[in-house]
Formats: sequence, C-alpha cells, structure tokens
Amino acid sequence: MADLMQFVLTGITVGLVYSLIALGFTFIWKSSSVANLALGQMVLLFSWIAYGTMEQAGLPFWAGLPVTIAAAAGLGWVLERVVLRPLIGQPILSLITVTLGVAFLFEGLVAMFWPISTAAMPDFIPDEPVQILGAVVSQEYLWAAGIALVLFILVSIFFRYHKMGVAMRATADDQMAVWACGIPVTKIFSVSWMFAGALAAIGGVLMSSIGGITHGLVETGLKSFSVVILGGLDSFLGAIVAGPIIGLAENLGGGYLTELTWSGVKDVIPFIIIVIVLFIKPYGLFGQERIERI
Amino acid sequence: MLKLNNIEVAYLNVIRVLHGVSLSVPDGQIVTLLGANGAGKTTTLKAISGLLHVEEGDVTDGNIEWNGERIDRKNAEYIGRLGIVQALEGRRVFEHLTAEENLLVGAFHRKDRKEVKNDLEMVYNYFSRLRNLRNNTAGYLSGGEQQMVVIGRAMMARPKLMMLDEPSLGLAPLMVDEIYSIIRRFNEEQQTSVLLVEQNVRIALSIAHYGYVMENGRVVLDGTADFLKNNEDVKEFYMGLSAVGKRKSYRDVKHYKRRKRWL
Amino acid sequence: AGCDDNGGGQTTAPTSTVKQPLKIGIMYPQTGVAAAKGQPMAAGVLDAIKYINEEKGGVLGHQIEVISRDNGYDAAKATTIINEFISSKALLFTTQASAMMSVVMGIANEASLPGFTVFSAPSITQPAKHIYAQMPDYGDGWAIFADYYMKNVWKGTGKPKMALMLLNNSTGYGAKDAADKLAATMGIEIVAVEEHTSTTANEIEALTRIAAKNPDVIFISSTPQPTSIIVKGIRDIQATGKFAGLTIGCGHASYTSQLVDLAGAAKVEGVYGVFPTVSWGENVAGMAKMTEYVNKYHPDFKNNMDYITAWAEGLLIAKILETAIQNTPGGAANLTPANVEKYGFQMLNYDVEGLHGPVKYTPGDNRLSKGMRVFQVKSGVITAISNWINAAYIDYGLK
Amino acid sequence: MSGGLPCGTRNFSYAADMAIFRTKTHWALLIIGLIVLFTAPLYLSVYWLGVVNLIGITIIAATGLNLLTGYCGQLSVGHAGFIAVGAFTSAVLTSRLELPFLVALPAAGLLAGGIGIIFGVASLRVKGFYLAISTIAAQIIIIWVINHLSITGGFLGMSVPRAEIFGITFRSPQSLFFLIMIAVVIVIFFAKNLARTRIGRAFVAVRDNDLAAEVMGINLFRYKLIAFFIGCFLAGIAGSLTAHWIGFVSTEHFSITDSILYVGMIIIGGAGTTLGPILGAVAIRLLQQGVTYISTPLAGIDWLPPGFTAGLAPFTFGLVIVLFLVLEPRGLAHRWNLFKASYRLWPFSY
Amino acid sequence: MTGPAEQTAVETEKAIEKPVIVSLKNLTLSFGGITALKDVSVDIRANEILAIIGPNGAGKTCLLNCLNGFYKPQKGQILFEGKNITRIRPDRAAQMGLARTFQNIELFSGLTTLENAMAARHVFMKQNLLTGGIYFGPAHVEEIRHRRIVEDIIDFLEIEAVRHHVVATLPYGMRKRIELARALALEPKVLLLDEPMAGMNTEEKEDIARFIVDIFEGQGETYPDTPVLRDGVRAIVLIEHDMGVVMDLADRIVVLDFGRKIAEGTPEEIRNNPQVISAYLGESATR
Ligand SMILES: Nc1ncnc2c1ncn2[C@@H]1O[C@H](COP(=O)(O)OP(=O)(O)OP(=O)(O)O)[C@@H](O)[C@H]1O
Ligand SMILES: Nc1ncnc2c1ncn2[C@@H]1O[C@H](COP(=O)(O)OP(=O)(O)OP(=O)(O)O)[C@@H](O)[C@H]1O
Ligand SMILES: [Mg+2]
Ligand SMILES: [Mg+2]
Repeated sequence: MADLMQFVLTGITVGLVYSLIALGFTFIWKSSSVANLALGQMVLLFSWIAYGTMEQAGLPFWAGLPVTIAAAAGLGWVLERVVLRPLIGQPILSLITVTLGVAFLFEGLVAMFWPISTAAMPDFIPDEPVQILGAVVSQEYLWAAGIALVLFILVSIFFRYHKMGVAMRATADDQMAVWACGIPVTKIFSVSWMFAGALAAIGGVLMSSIGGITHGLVETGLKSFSVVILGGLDSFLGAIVAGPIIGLAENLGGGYLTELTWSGVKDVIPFIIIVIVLFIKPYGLFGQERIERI
Repeated sequence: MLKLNNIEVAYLNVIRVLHGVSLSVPDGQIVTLLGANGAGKTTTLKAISGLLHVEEGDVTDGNIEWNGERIDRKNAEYIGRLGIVQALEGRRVFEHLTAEENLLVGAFHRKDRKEVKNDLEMVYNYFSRLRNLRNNTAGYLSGGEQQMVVIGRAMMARPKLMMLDEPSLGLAPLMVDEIYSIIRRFNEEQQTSVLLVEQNVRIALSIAHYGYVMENGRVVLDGTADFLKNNEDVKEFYMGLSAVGKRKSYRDVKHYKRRKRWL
Repeated sequence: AGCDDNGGGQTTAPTSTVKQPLKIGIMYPQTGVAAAKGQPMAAGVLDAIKYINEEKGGVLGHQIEVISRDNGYDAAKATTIINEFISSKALLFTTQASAMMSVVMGIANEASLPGFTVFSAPSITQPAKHIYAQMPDYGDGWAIFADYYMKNVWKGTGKPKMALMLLNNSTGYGAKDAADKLAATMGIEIVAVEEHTSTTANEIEALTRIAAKNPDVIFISSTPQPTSIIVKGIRDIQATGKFAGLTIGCGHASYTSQLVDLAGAAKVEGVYGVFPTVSWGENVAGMAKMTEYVNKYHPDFKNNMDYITAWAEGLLIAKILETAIQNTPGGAANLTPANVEKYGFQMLNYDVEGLHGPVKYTPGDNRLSKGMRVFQVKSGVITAISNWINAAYIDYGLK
Repeated sequence: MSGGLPCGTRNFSYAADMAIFRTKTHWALLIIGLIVLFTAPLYLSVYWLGVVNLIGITIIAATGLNLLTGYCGQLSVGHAGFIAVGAFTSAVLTSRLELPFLVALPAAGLLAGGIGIIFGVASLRVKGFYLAISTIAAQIIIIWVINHLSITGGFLGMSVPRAEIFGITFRSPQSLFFLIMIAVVIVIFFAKNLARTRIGRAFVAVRDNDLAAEVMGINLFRYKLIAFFIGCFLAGIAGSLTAHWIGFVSTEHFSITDSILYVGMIIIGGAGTTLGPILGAVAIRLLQQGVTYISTPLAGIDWLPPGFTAGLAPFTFGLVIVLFLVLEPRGLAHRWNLFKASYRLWPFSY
Repeated sequence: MTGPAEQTAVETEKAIEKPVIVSLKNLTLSFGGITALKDVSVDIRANEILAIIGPNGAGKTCLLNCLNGFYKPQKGQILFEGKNITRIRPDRAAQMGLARTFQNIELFSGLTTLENAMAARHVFMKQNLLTGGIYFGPAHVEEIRHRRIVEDIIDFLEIEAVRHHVVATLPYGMRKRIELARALALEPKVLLLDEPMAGMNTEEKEDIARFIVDIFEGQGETYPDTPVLRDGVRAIVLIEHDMGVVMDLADRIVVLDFGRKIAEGTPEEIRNNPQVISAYLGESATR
C-alpha cells in the first residue's frame, strides 16, 4: 500500500515534468502547425546556457535565470527568422525536417562549447525530500510540477482570451487567410518561437536541476512527444493531463509488471499505451479531430 | 480612393499574369471586377492587399495609390492597417476556431475594445443567423454560413476598403440575395468602399456603381453598372443572354457548341 | 589501386630515421554519441605515441606510424575502417569500447589481425582469439567489488542480500553475467535485478521495489549520470527509514569525479566503487610525463580519467611492438601481425609505469591487465582503500 | 511522371510513351552508368568501396521509406527499428539455424514487412505526426524486445556468418560490393515500376487526398498496409545486407537518430520521386564522410576548443540540412528536374 | 464492359417506364447535436438527371456522402439495384458503380491529369506488388489497355493539352473537368455531381452542361472502346445552385431544407412551389 502511494506520487510528479516540456511543443504546434522535433535539443542547449550564465559566468540565480530566458527567447527569434520563415508555405514534411536539422545544429553547438557533456546545475532548490503519506518525493520534482501547472494555466488563458493567442490559433489553421486580415503572420511566428524558447529554458533549468545537464534531456524531449500525442497535439489540457498519465503508467506498470515481464518494461510502457490509445482515440485524449468533409 | 495605374504582375519573376491593369475605386462606392476564370481578378486583389509577396508574386510595373500614397511596395500588414482588407475566395474560415473567434481575428488591429464589442453586435445584426452559431466550430458550418463568417470578419476590421472575392460562390440563390443586400447595406451605412470580384455578373451589376471586365490580365471594358448591363457582349458572354434578351437553354447549348466546333 | 591516405585521416609523418616505421591502426569515436569519451582518449593515446616517437626515438629506433580514424561510434564506419587497416597492413589495432570491437572483430579475426580494446565485454575475449582486452571488464568489476565487500564490509550473519541496478546495455549486463556466475559460490544472494536507461530521470519506482526486499548492498553498473540519479533516489528513500545500513557499490564506468559533482558530495559520501587506473596526481612512475604532456597539449583533459587509460594504452602499444621486435626471429624485418601477436602480446610483461594494473599474458585469458582497486568517497573525495586486486578469469562458456 | 524528353521527341504508341528510357541517349547513359558503377572495385580503394557499400544499403532502406512516406504519405520515424528486425532475422537464421543466406534474405524482408503491417494497423486511424510518434513507439518496442530475447544475444549482439550464394562466400569488400549493388539495381527498378503503375498511383492518391481516394474506390486500409509492408520489407532487406556486410549485429546500431536520418534523406533528396532516396542517401552519407574528413585534421589544431571537432559533425550536418531545405524545400530531385527541364527546352529557355 | 445486348436493353428501358436504380429510404443522419438529414427518401431512376437543390446546409452533400458510404446514416436504408448498401465502405460503393465529383475540388494534387484518371481505373486492374514491380509482362499489357480508355475520356472532355500536367497548378475550371474525367474513368452506373459549375462563368457552365448531357446520352460509335462514353451512364444526380442549369438539365428535382425533403417534382412544378420559393429560390429567381 505504501508502495502504491509511492508509485502514484512519483508518477504524477515525474509526469508533470514531462508536461512541462510538452507545453513548449504544443505552443508551437498551436500557433503554426509546426512539429518542433528540436524540442529536446532546445532544452539541452538552454540548460547549458543556464549553466554558462550561473556557473561559468558566476551570476546569481535570480539574475542568471532571466538572462537565460532572455537568451532563449532571442535564440527562438533568430531560429524563426533565419530557418522557419523562409519555409512558410512549404510542404509540412520539409518543415518537420528542418527542425531536425536544427536539432543536429544545437547538438553540435552544445558539443562545441560544453565538451564536458555532463554537469550539475547550481543548487537553488533545497535538497531535503518531502514526505507525503509515507511516500517520498524530492523538492525539485515538486517545484517542477508546480511550475508546470502555473505555466499551463497561463498559456491556456493566453490562447483562449488574448487576441494574440486567438490570432495564433487562426494562423495554425490558415496562414494565407490571416495575412488577408492584415495580421503580420511573421510577427506571430516570431513571438511564438520566442515563447517556445522561454518555455524550453524554464523546463531545461528545472529538469537539469533534478538530474544534471546531460544528453538525457534530449530523451526527455522524446518522451514529451508521447505526452503531446496522448493528450492531443493542440491541447494544453491534454499535455498537462497526459504527462501524469504517462508518469503513472511508467511507475505503476514498472512497479507491478516488471516481475511478470522483462526488466526495463517501464521504459516501453508509455509507448505501448500510446499505440493503444491512438487506436481508440486517434487524436489523443483532448486533441481536435481533423475536420473531414468532402 | 484607390487607384491602380497600369500595373503589371508576375509570379516567380516569370509568369506574367497582369499586363497593365488600371482601375479606381472612389470612396464609398461599390466597384465590381468581372471576368472569366484565370483572367487575373484574384491576382489584382492580391496586388492591392499586398498578399502577392506572400505568394512570390510582384508588381513589376505601374503603381497602386491609396489616397495618394503609393502602397504597391508595402507589406500586407501595413496595408491592412490602412484599412484595406481582403476576403479570400473559397470561404477560408479558421476551421478550428468558433464563429465568434473568427470574427475577433478580423478585429486584431483595433485597440478600441468597446467599439469591437459594438461591431460584433453589428455583424450579428447583419447576419442574424450567425448569432446562434457564434460558439460553433467554424469548420462545421455550412457553406453559406462560412461565407457569412468570412464577410463578417472583413467587416470587423472596420475597413475603409473591403475587397470581396467571389462571395456568391456556391451559395443558394436566396443566400446570394441576402449577402448582397447586406453588402449594399454595409456600404451605405458605413460608407465603406467595396471592390467586388464576381462570376455572377447579374447580381454583381445589380448592386455595383461601376464595373470593369477583365480578360487575360487586361481590362477590356469598363463603365457604369447600367452601361455594362446593357452592353451586348456582356449580356452574351457573361450573362448568357441571347440578342433577344432571353436566356438560352443549357440543353440547347450543346448543339450550338457542336456546330461551332465543326465550322 | 588504393591509396592510403583516402579515409580522411592523418598519418604522423615518418621522420628521417632509416628504420622502417611500424604501422598501427587506432579507431576512436571522436564524433557521435560517444565523442565525450572518444576525444580525451584519442588525445591520450596520440600524446603518448608522440612522446615515444619524439622523446624516446620510437620503439628501438622505429617510429610508430599511426593510422588514426574516427569511427563515430557507428558500425558501418567501423567496418570500412577495419578493412582499411587490414589493406594498409597495420601490425595491430585498437578500439575504445566493446561495442565497436564487437563489430570489427569478426573481420579482424578472419585476417588474424591482433588488436585490443580499452573497455571490454567478455564476449570479446571469450573464446580467446586474436582480440585482447586492455583492462578487466564490467563482470570483473563486479567480482572484485563483491570479493572486497565479503571480506571487508559485510559484518552480518548469513548471506548478504544484493540488488543490482543495471544500465540497459553491455556495461550493465556485464555485471549481471558475473553475478549470475559467481554470486552463489561467493555466498551472496541476488534479490533484485533492475534495468534503467542511460538517460533516466527517476528511478524511485525501481528502488521502492528493491527496498521491499531489504537488501544489504546495492551494486550499480552504469554511467555517472544515471548513477547519480539512483544514489540520490536511495538517499531520498532513506529519509523514510528504509534502506538503513545499505552499502552502495559502483562499477567502474560510473565511478569518477563526475558522479560526485552530479549527485553532490553529501549524497555520495561513503559510496564504494572499483576503478582500473590510478587517479591524477598519484605517485607512480608514469605520472610526471603524462601530466607534462596533458598540460602542454590538452589542458582541457587534465583530470580526465579516460586520458590516463589512453595514455597507458599508448605505452602499452609501444611495449608490445618492442617485445615483438625483440623476440621475433629476424627482428623488425619479420614483423607481421601474426608475429606481433605471438611475440608481442603473448610474451608481454609490463607494469605500464604504474598507471594501471600490471600486464602479463596468461594463456587462454586475453585480458592484458587484470587488476582494479577499490575506492570509497570520503569527505567528498574518491579515495583508494585497497591495493590492486586481480580478478580471476570467469569462464562464461561463450563460444 | 513524364520523363525528360529532349525537344522534338514524340511518341507514337502508349507503350513508347510509358517507357522510362525513351531515346537512344537515355539508353546509352544508362549503360554507361551501369558500367561505371560495376567497375568501381577496379578504381576505388577498400575504404571508399566500403563507403559505396554503405551508400548502396542506405539507398535500399531509403527507397523503402520513400514508398511508405514519400509516396503513400505515412510518415514513419521508426525505420531503423524495421531494419533491425531484418538484420536480426537474417543473423538468427544463418547463425543459429544455419539456413542459407538466400533463405534468410527474403525471410528478413518478410518478417520486417510483417511486423511493419502490425504497426501499420495503427495507420488506419492515425495520421501525420500522430502516426510518426507511433512509429517511434514501434522502434522503441522492437529494440526492447530484441534486447531481451536470448536468441538475439541480447545487449551483446551477435556475430553473423558471411553471406554465401551457390558456394560463393561474400567476404571481401569487393565481392560484397557486387552483392549489394545488384540488390540496389533490382530494388530501384522495382520501386520505379511500382511507383508508376496501379499501386504507386494508389499510394499517391492516398497521400494527396485520402478521403477522395476512398470515394474513388481505393481501399485505404489495404493500401496503407501494403505501403507498410513494402516499405518495411525493403528495410528488412537492407537490414539483412547490413548484418552480412558487417558480420555483427547489435541493437545499438539501430537508433532513433538513424530513423530520423532516413526521413531527412528522403526529404533532402525529394520525397515521392524515385531519384529522391538515391540522391538523399548519397548526399547524407558523403556529408558524413566529408565531416569526418575535415574533423580529423582539425582535431590536431591545438587552439580550437577540444569539443570543436566533436561538435563540428552534428553542427555541419544540421547546417547543411537547414540550408538545403531553406534553399530547396522540395528536395534535390526537384532541382534536378528543373535542371533537366531547362536542358530539355534548351536552347529555347523561357 | 457493357455488351451490345445490354445496350439494346438500355434503349428499351428509355422507351418505357423508368425503373428505380437507387432508392434511399427514410435516411436520418446526425452529427452530435446537428441533424443533417431527417427521414429523407429519394429514388434515383434510370435515364434521368435528378437534381437536388436546397439552401446551404440543407444536407445535399450529406445525402451524396451517405449514398457512397462516406457517412453512415443512423437510420434508414439505401438500396442500389435491389442490394442493400446502407453502411457500405466508400471504396466498395465506387466499385459497384457510384462515382462522383466534389463540391471543393478533391483531386490527387501530386499526380498528372492522366494519372488522376488512371488512379480511378484502379478498381478494374489486377496488378499486385509483384507484377507491378516487375512491370514487363502482365502489368505492361494492362497499363496500355486502360490507358486507351482514359485517353478516350481525356479526348472527350477536351483536356488533352494538360494530359501530362500535375493538376495542382492548373486553373480552376480545368481542374473541375479533370475531376469529371476521373469520375468517368470509374465507369459509373450512377454519376453524382456536387456543384460541378460553382465558380464558373456562363461560358464555362455551358461547356460543363454540354458534357453532362453528352455523358448522359452516350456518344455511340465515336468512342467504340470506352463503354462509359459509348453507352452513357444510367443516371446522373446533380447538385447545383444555378437555377438556370438545374431547370434546363434536370428531369426531376428534389428539394431539401434543414435536412428534410420539402418538395419533389418536375422543374415546372418546383419553380412554382411556394414553399421552395420562400425557402430557397427567393424572389429574384422567379423573375
Ligand atoms: N501563385 C501563383 N503562381 C503562379 N501562377 C499563378 C499563381 N496564382 C495564380 N496564378 C496564375 O495567374 C492567372 C490568374 O489567376 P487569378 O487567380 O488571378 O485568376 P481569377 O481571375 O481570380 O480566376 P478565378 O475566377 O478562377 O478565381 C492564372 O492563370 C493562374 O494560373
Ligand atoms: N462531418 C460533419 N460534422 C458535423 N457536421 C457536419 C458534418 N458534415 C456536415 N455537417 C453539417 O450538416 C449540415 C448539412 O451539410 P451539407 O454539407 O450536406 O450541406 P449542403 O446542403 O451540401 O450545403 P451547401 O450547399 O452549402 O454545400 C450542415 O449543417 C453541416 O454543418
Ligand atoms: Mg479568383
Ligand atoms: Mg454541399
């Protein structure tokens, strides 16, 4: 019973960390229908930038974090400007592939400037774990989970009510028609990539305060893809709900199935779930269905 | 007052589509642009609204003036802020947004929140059907309803010049009448100039003040609506009326065409 | 007709010595996923050979000519590279890790080209063919730790209960193979085997299940980052009163200063580990030269453990060639890959200037050095607590 | 699929209009091309022969992915997983069961194709990026299973005997070259024909407009499965050849990065053209060589940061992909066709 | 496909009573809260052009979608030549002889005109993976045979000039015609046309009208090898908002409004039906 509690608690908090990263994906998707496969690499690069500002340049946390976020937003802006803007209106596969190119590019940058390959983020969250009903969770996870929830609420409100958010959703539907309304699509793209960069930076700092800055951040990016798929690509609610579901599946599945199957089943369970769920709900739990009319 | 002076347009620097088009839209008037498929009507509208640049097209010669200011080198955003909006052909609603959100996107540039609220009300007054559908997903609306959304969206920008591309496409006759009467009302009440592209020549000339006929990228005929309505060529080729003023039957067309082909 | 300099690599220019140069092949993953390891290693071995060629005048007057190639940790590339080594008549070759050696050893064995790999799995040396291992493998690491634990740490009665936390590749499972083979005879009961990925962010779930089994000792065979996650997880769970009196041991793939950085000194305090080389600054014969070179040419790799292994590898290559020339009938003129193996590898007896366990070939056992030392983190510093312990040959029955 | 006809060439029968090689020049170019290709062992070094072999195998796998993704529009980011299925099938059959290579090769294709069909069932309802992720899931599940089966050697991988056909053992890079190139030529021929006939048209119909395709009598599910089968079948064949070429298989060699790279190849080359995967495979593999080539001498430059060369590879790689796409978003094959068009119209370019 | 014996049968049919080919009985279709069709019954008879008209959103397209299996009605029955095809798969419906064009052009944009039509011949072909991949042999013969038929259709619709053009870049009117060609290539028994003339000017409408009439009547020996052109189709269902076209071409008209059938009859009857006038035609159309 205590074990169950532990699995549930770990599952939910870890899952919310996946959600945190997933929000950045959904943001781009909702505003421009671009699947950003460089997400993991963005998280990695921005974590290193955080390391650079705080550990290497020696800025205190309260100064280092804003600098990192600003740098990340700036990079997002550059990315949109140089890479994505020329591809507006091109086949969607080309857009996906170009983000793959960006992924390689970022990995290269990381390897060039931080060849040490792993490092610890400066400590800014207390070390002592927290105990809840006999289960234990480290404060780092609680912080990350809490921030994920706050960001979720913020971006949801932004997209639902802010006119920029609404325009972003319109852009994802039909760029040409948005142009025709005299709305600067390019500005919308810039802004959404800047936001996405900032989100990735926040996610990166929190993630790497948990497990250090390593290439594993890229893999977490991969896992967050399964989160957005499960939740529905265009749904923040989906991302925030699906993260804990994946986390729970990992932990409960690992907790009770490992004995019955091979070890390491924990790492494939999310993907098995995805295949099954997609079969029943092809657009994820909260995704909008494609409007199929002829 | 919009003026196009002898503009030429080419796509991708090679495909020349317009060969010297001149027209003007005086303030507060409805001007219609008629012509066959591929004549370059849509291209003309895009040249005005600046959307051409998005499609790798360019105004290679001539100029476009809006109240004396040259706008053919300006981008779509700037032109949009001047109060020139275009409703694209083919009911391009934002499918996943609700009808009301679609309308609000039209008002993106406006800062006067109160006024936007009032205008929303105005659009619902024009298109009473939309009022009930305001929270429905636009992608599932019927064709006519989507057309209303598109026109309403253009109205929400409080444009000085509204350009409508084939608003009657695929609409039921009653709906065509309705939309056209709304366009006329809007023009009269708001003093908005309208540039109207149409295939349905009869209805377009019924509300327009002035008209231009385009063919192969050139303006071949222009005149007041009454002049055009009574022009024999317009009657024959665009309204399908024979010399006597009666419409030919589509069943008979076949034989007429065949004969023409063998001759 | 092939030309030699086509693979995109550099060959060290032969100097004006009259004696023919000795050609060897080295492939490291200088790019790709394992570049972080491959780069310092390539630096180490090339620096050592530079030292031998320039300061010691080569091997008995012969310059060592290195064909150094980047395999990018990629099987297809490695395959083309080994073919190139063979066709350019290299006398021996080396790789960094078992993954790449597994790929190329079939071709190398067919061509009777001897070679060794720095980090290895038993499947490379068992059965013994033309391929050697520079250092003990991950199974040996487990065996040495288990032996030390039984003799010096375990104070309870009955069999100690051990849990294994394994990385999901040959590093992790190497330890499991040894445990499967030896635990029973050593009097250790394996109560849990858990697998994780190299990129895991949380292992609380596996640890919770392990905690239910009340282990006395946990052995982690993995790399630094996951190990730090696991150690932190253990410490978190200990806050609830579980895992009291638990001993933590680490395999050598993870037991570096990086682990201390990532987990935090407080969390790794007291953790045991094994390691097959000396540390920087230890007082051994080869330390001064190596430190001089690293400072001069690769200051970034100062304190990097892989540089030490690779520097030792360079010394070892020179020693093998020297032994081969001395013992081959007819000397250097008759050097062939077969002779290098017969008279070089198998007659080797070398202390590697104290940089890692002494090397001596035992027939049938293709591990060159067999020793590791046991360490413990004390006040945040990894401190040696034993002398070189030799791992006995474990017969895994591979064929 | 109108081929490039020089100005003034006309066809007088449908058969002639449908032929791929229509003029004497076409045929001459084809024959010269084949001769140049098959005499490569005479003038290429062992190293470059190895590179060419790798390119050949890559072309086979990329062609499979192109049929699935480029033609049928089913984005798959799990191709390396299916290649792994082929590689391990062939390895197990030839080394554990000691079956001949000529049995193992098609068996590898069939099993990979079969497993492709199983995961393809997901494509019945799932589209686009959703499908892409479920193919990533396929790869992860496949690799996990292979890692935990004892017959495949688990994490250690297993060695694979040399391919042998009618007593000829393919051991040297030269002999392997012929084996692989013959397979490449057959696969390209097959894919080209498939693409221009009934099934290929149905694939494109499904890709361009699945709803209309269904209403036009094309059974969506069936064709998606066929596409998965044939795409994964070719992956399996490529896997089998890889296994026998290298002589060793391990799951480490079939990573998501590889899968992603394959997608990159067909996009850079030009998805939905026969030429695309060929150009893409050649471009990416040569790029890898080029990066290796420049990074080794750069590693000797002391004043560069130590990570410079390690980072250079992915950096250049990413940069080239980005530049390619920004400058030619429709792929190399598109550029090539434009070039051909201008040649065709020459000297009247308008 | 159709032999001479059957052809005479067709002729005699024309002379006497028009039998029902497709019969839709009491169809009800809804999406969530929206009811698109409510208890609609329509018969499609041999040798007639049946027009379906109604305001936007009345459910006309939905009716066609039900007919060829794209939508599955919640209630009701569809009989095609006596067989129940109510919840048939769309591709099966196409194979049975129901081909259509679409309200918004739905071509295979990456294929050429020729290939678009050949793609529709798919249902008549027998190639499989192996013969297709090998090509030389049965596949070659088959390709040539079907190419002949498709070329006839292309010739008939006067789109020879764009035969090898990828359709995405062609003008609107041309693409509408290619859609028609593709539908004809399926050799339908019943041809369903959803607003084939929307967005066209009078001249282009006349062209399409001519094609419709010609397809309906059959071209006889002008195209001896292509049954669908030689013999014509058995019935055409036409959705169109241009009343001139509808009144001239249709033999019978069905009017839908808000998912219900509100009238049915000859053009003359419909023109003067007050309910139709108020719901659909409006005053201007009666002028
Ligand atoms: N983006 C483009 N690139 C190249 N050519 C184009 C492009 N857009 C339009 N054209 C060509 O320009 C010509 C005029 O097109 P346009 O859309 O302006 O005609 P239109 O009068 O609006 O016709 P319709 O009545 O069919 O809407 C056509 O021949 C068309 O093929
Ligand atoms: N897939 C769908 N999901 C939800 N509602 C739908 C769907 N398809 C159609 N509808 C609704 O069904 C009703 C009938 O639509 P339909 O397309 O049949 O109209 P129509 O008579 O063809 O109109 P138009 O003349 O504008 O084409 C509309 O209210 C439409 O919004
Ligand atoms: Mg137009
Ligand atoms: Mg409709």
